[in-house]
Order: sequence, then C-alpha cells, then structure tokens
Amino acid sequence: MAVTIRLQREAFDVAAEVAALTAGRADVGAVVTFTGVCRAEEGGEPIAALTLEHYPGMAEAEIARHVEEASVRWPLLGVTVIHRHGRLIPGEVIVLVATASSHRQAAFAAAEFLMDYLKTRAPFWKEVEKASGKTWVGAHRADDTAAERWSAPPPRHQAAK
Amino acid sequence: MAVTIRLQREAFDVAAEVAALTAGRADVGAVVTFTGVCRAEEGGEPIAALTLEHYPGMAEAEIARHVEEASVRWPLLGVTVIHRHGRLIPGEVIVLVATASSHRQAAFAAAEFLMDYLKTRAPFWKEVEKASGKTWVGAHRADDTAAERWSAPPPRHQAAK
Amino acid sequence: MKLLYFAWVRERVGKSEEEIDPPAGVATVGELIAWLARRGEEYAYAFENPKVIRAAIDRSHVRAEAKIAGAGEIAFFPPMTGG
Amino acid sequence: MKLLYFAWVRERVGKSEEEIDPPAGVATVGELIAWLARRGEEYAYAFENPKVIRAAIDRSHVRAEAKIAGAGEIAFFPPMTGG
Repeated sequence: MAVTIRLQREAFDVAAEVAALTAGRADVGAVVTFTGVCRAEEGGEPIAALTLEHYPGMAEAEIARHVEEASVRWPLLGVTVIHRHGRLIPGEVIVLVATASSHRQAAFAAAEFLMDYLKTRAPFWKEVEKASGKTWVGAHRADDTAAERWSAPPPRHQAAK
Repeated sequence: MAVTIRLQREAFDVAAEVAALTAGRADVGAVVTFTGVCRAEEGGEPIAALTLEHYPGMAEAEIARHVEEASVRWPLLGVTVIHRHGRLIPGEVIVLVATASSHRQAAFAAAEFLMDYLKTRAPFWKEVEKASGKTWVGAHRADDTAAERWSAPPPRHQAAK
Repeated sequence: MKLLYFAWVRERVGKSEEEIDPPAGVATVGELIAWLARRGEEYAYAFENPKVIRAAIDRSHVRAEAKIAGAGEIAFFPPMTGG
Repeated sequence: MKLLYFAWVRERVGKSEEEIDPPAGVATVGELIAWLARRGEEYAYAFENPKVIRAAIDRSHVRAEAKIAGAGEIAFFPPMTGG
C-alpha cells in the first residue's frame, strides 16, 4: 500500500497529490478524497484566519498508526494524509485525506474513519481569529460521537494484494 | 445549492470541477469527492477497454432527481455529478461525484448515497473488453445491498441556507 | 408505442428501438415481456429470463405489474451497472 | 521529566515546555495535574478544570490514572480539534 503522510505549513496541490496516489496502479477503481477548507464565517461572524497548532512527533506517529489501522480494516491500495499547521486564511485547504481501493465502500469507509480520527484524537488545536478576538475552537460532541462508532472490534479483511 | 450534472463522452478535469463547486462559497468547510476509475484488470485478466451505454434523457432526469433527494436529506451547498459514456481505457475516470457542505458528515453521506444510486439504479451499462472477448458486467449483489440502506425514511434536515 | 432496448437486451433483440402495437390482452409490463418473447427467436433469447429484465415507462423505473396503457416509451434493459 | 503544553494550556501556563521534578508522592497523571495546579496562579488557571485536560506520555494518549514513573515527556493539552 502506498502511504503518504505529511504535516506542513505550506499549501499543496490536491490534484497532484491525488494523481500521485493512483499513478501506475492498475487495480485502483475508486478514489475518495476529503478536503477540509477554512470557512469564511462561523455563526454569522466573519473569520479572519485560523491558526493550527500541533504536537510535532506525536501527530505524525499517531496518524501513521491510524493509517495502519485503516489498512487492516479495509482493502486499501493507497492512503494520503496531509495536514497543515500554522496560520491559514479562509478558502485555504486545512487537510486532505485521500484513499484508493478496488472498491468504493472500502475507500469511503477508510476516509471517514481517518477524518473522524483526525477531528477527535490527532494532536491538533485550532484557534480562530475574528474581529471580536482570538478563541480556541472547542471540541464538538458530534465529532466524538462520530469517532466512537469505530471503537467496536474491526472487521478484519483478507490481506490486500 | 450549486448543482452540476453532466453526461458526456469527453474526458474532464476533476480538479477544475471541484474548484468550480466551491468557488466563491464562504460556507464550504468540507468537500468529498468520489472518482471511479477504469481498472486495468479484473479477476487477474487485463482489461482492454470499458464501454458505457446509457439511456439518454432518463439518465439525466434520474440523476437530477437523486441529487434533489440528497439535498433534502443533508445540508449540502453544492453537488457535481459527471458520468462518462462511450469507450474508456484503463486509468480513465468514469464518474465523479463531488459534494460540498459546511459539515463533513453531510458531504460523506451524500456522496455515498449518490454513488450507491449510480451503481444500482441509474440507467448505465458497462461492457468490458478483454482478450477473451466482450462481456456485459453483471450487477453486484453488494451494490444492491449498499443501495438498500438508504430506503428507510430519510432524516429530513432544516432547509440549508 | 415505442420500445427501447439497452445493453445485452438490445444486442439480443438486434435493434435499439421499434414501434409496436400489442393486442388488447397485453395490459402490463410483464404481459408485454411475455408477448415479446413469442415474437421470434431473438426476442425469446432476449427475454428468456424475465426476472433479470428491468423496465422503464416514460423514463421512470416500473415493476412488471405496471400498466402499459398510455405509455409513450417503454424501455427494457438488464440490471444497471453504472458508476 | 519534561513537560509540554499546547494550545490554551500553553497560553495559560505561559510557556510551551519546562523540566520538572515532582515529589515522590506524585505517581499518576492526575496527581501531577493536581500538583501543578498548586504551583502558582497561571498553573491554577490552566488546570482549573482537570476534566477537560488531555495528557500524553511519550507521545501516546493516556488517562489520568496512568503512572508517570519512567516517563520522558509528558504533554498536557485541551481536547483535540484537528481536521
């Protein structure tokens, strides 16, 4: 399985990353991507910027562990996770999760699993800048609930080719 | 909600379509894409090409009806469905479903719903060309099962802005 | 009334569309399939297993029990395999 | 042992890392939090609600009951909000 994991300050080209994920693979039939974008407003108030702090070292290791877990649960051919840190302005991409498989259900499920993980357990913190000041984003109950659905014993699949 | 539905013989630029889906939207926080790709082999045998036949008129109308249904079920900001017909060679994109929302669960669920629909109920038929000859692809039981999960009464959401 | 055929139904029948005028006793899609299957070898082959044949009347999916009265366009095809 | 602080825990404590040497009675993460909270106003503020504080020992998530003996690096932070 082709795995790319990067944490970076710089912007990146989603299309190029997806192309790299599937390049030269004869068996990829399905590619699912999730792109998280910095919104321009929240609760009706304009957002000036979003700053993402992370725990270097732990973030990479934890993401790698969850990509490995996804590859045990589903027959994946490739996974790309790129998460930015630093200050982002509205419209900028925060995170990309891309999954490739022979089958669409595996690609969808793995992308959702990784996003639920990133939202609730990966060591990143968001601070939002508005005209009224800077505030740290609180954890969302809905995200925790979404993440919990994966905690049942995973259905192991036959090792992917 | 921004809706793009196209059935076409020509290849298209996935990145440009996704960019168009979110252009100028301040409220998009999540974009999910599904890209279906013509595989190069099936059951270990090389695939020379795939030919997609469709029912003109019915396919467009049916897809539009299901995009409308998705927008009732989930708070979507945009949906793009592009499905090719004619002869495709391995590596070529067959279908793109892209969904945009403020929230990732809506974007994921709508993309899966539309793909399950396209796989089982949209009037398209695939014929695969191998060295051993041409054969029409049979319907997959797993696809029917996936589509059936949406047949419970949908959870209606508050009208999206 | 106009009939359309797609995929291997089209290949077996040997044409993609035709105009037909079924007798009065043919009231439902299922009866129309049975009537078509008796029109010749190519039709018998196309409709040999009616369970796998899907139908649409005026571009909406219908079941075998659907009435054909008033239909402008009836299409027959195998299970769909898009996406 | 090295402590790391992130997000508003870091802001409240006023530093991103420090070396500490807790007394022998401080055996678990929860006890370490209670001990830290008594070190001064900024710590009291950072750890005023221990329930929302998350911790990692040597880059793995741990609960308040986790033993700190042998830890090289302990991090404290609010609930994660990545993605």
